[in-house]
Amino acid sequence: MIDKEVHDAGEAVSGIENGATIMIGGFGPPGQPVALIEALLNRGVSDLVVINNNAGAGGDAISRLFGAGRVRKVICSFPKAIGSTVFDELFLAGKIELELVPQGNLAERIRAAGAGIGGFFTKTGYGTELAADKEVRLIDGEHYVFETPLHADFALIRASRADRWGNLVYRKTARNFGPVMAAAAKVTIAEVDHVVALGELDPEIIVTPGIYVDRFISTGYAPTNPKVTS
Amino acid sequence: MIDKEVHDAGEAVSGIENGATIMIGGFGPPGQPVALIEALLNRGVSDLVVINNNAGAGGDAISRLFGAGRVRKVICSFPKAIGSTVFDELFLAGKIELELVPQGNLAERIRAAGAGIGGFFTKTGYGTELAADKEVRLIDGEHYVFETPLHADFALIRASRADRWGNLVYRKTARNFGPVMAAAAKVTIAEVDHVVALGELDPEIIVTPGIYVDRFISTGYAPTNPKVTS
Amino acid sequence: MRLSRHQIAARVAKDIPDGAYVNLGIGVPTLVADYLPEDREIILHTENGMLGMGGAALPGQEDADLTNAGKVYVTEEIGASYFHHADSFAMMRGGHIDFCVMGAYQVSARGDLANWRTNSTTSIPGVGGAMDLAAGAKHVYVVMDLFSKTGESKLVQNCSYPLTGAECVERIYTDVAVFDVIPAGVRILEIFDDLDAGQLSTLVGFTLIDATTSATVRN
Amino acid sequence: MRLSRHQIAARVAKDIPDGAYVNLGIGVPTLVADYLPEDREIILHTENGMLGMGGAALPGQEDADLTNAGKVYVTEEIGASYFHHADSFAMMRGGHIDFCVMGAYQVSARGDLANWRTNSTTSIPGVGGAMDLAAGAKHVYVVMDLFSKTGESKLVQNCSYPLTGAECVERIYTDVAVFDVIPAGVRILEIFDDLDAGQLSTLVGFTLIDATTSATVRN
Repeated sequence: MIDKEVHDAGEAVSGIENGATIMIGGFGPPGQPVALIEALLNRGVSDLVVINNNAGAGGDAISRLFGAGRVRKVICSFPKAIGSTVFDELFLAGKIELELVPQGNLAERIRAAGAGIGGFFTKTGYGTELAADKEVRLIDGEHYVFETPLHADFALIRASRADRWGNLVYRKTARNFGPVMAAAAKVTIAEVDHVVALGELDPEIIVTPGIYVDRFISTGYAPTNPKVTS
Repeated sequence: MIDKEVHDAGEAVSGIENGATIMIGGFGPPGQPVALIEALLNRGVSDLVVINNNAGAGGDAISRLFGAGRVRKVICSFPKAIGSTVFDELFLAGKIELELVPQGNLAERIRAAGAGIGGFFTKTGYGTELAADKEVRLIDGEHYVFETPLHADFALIRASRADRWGNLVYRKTARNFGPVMAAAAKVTIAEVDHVVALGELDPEIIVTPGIYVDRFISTGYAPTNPKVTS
Repeated sequence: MRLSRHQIAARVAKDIPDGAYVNLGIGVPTLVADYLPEDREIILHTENGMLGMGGAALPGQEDADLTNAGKVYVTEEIGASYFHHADSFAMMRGGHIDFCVMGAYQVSARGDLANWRTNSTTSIPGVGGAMDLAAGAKHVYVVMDLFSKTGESKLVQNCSYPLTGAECVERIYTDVAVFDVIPAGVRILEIFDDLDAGQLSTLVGFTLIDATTSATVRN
Repeated sequence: MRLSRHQIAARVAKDIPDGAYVNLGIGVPTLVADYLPEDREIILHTENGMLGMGGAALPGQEDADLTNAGKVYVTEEIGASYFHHADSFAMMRGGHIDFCVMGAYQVSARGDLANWRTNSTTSIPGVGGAMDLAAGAKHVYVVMDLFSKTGESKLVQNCSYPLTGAECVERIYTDVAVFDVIPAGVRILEIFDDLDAGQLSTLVGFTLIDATTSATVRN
């Protein structure tokens, strides 16, 4: 029998070692797996490469990973955040590497990794410094830049509900990077608000099929008002 | 006010001219927009390029397009069908062109067109005659083949329900090529069983957002037993 | 008279047609939503995975899982849909968004856009979805003050700041005038301030094409 | 004794572990579903957009919108999910399907697979999803009769038919024996017929590595 639920966040993040490349879901707070990030912090591993759109955003769980010196490199589209200085200080002191990626390239490169694509040509970034030194190609009269897939050892994502097969549904804009990250990592670990009985999720509405989920925890917790989550 | 529903299939396919490249949804019968194909047949246009996974399958609406001599070229993964000879005879007589594409490359090339991708590298087909003369590249020790996006002038697809914005949901395996074709064509025309009031489709379950749908017809008809559709 | 930020937003809103799919950037572009004509149905896209985005959520009614690209809590319109990030950016990059409206540090006479970083060595670079919109939207509209705080024109012959996209901007709405970028150069569509085309060209620093007409409404 | 089609399918089924995600091809591979052990939860994928596919629909209970890759009306298991074609093939091509089981015209000693067309000039070529599975599944298993109707071995040193994929097959289940393709060559895991490894090598036409053991169950 398949049952991908594990008991706690510590067990969920077991196996993550120093030097791992970790995708973390979320666009700002929505979709951010806070309990899993806390568990990762408690696990004490370091030299991590973190892939997250807003890595560095103010005072949240991810920035505590930075503050604790656990992160060697960040791959993201927007590390700036009002009210945050942790990332800025580390970056300006040369203590953290930054690979800045246009957000669509970030999403598409993650999707490519999950889909078995070896690389693709995109118009985004052509003629800018973020495409400097990248292969370019003229296709049907337009300029394209070659981008490579972004793989990870682990993906930590947050969804709304799961069943024991690991089928996931999300809520509103918290869906964001979860579905593509789940497919791009060797091991995908989800944090959900609730676990439901197998069959309770309509097969037509499942966003992430369980094939992409290795294990998950259920927090029993459904944020509907931001005051609750902060 | 946005209302993308049109009155009949003839109006829906207006604007399709000789020489058009047309994607047609469906994996066999599920997802095949029969009323739109019939209207296309009645419209009398010819010299068409048809992109459809099973183009040629026995005795259905698409094969009648072939039989009527309307199709110059077919791009598909599987034209063979038990009980069908229309395509076979035309093909063996050299009266129809065939571009045979592995099914995953077909789906991914259509997806690439809708997503603004200029081309991509895939492992599928490497070392086979379907990749002969194609660009190959060694990426991380594995061989990949370069594939290009597949665009179309029109997409004819079938869904289950639509609202007046053109938001679509599908039923079961009839979803197949509809969502990617809708995004890859200049003009997308859908055939749905039922139109529902705006807001009746849960925003979490919409598969094809209306941005990809130019117009649709409602047949008022819901097949649940194959005897009804044949 | 120069336009206020709200007046610029209102001026942009007049040009968005019924049925359009629109992505509004952070800042003044977001204000455009407040001025969209009531009799038009215009569908807003937010890059973090939604079509049919509504206005800001009322205090106390925020949903923690529903924000816009600026991380502001928003609402959903009837007819809305959600999708994941790769699908959202496929929509932007595949040419499906009719209009995007973005702020800018500089726009060049060829329509080059610079809006993601200055040349400061102590600022943290962040690009977000700006390059995807610049490359992918059908019509890229910019809103900005025409002059910087130190009086330099932000409409320039060549951008001195790093580019977001090359030759992508179609129209520029400013507090002073509205411009179109066309193959022949930059064309003035409307002037709000008490200037003529020649004076405006002098202030901007290169020759602008005058397409203002007497019919032009001067707000 | 050589195995029947059903016995080959049953033999494959024994090797599919609990929790596996499996794609079964058309023909004998489809029969594997009937023999999966009751105490294992195995999730079937069908390329036309479904995980958790159930068995064939009963007569009169077919759903026109629910077929497998062979266009046979099927059912859905509790826990099933649907997705579109690009997502379905991303699942196959991205290395997420644990096992695929396909038929074959020929398999070479290096694991090259030929199963999409013969060299006939009058047949209509069709490839479907075979090349995607060959390139993308974690474990590619083949089921076939070891010999053609004219007695030629379908396990060959080099395929004479056009390839579906190069060096992709891991295991071959036949009516006569089960083989693994390993770097050193082709290894016999089990022999069902009354032959020893040497005799089997002679029939196949090249030297096979003997890994059969006395513990091997001969059905």
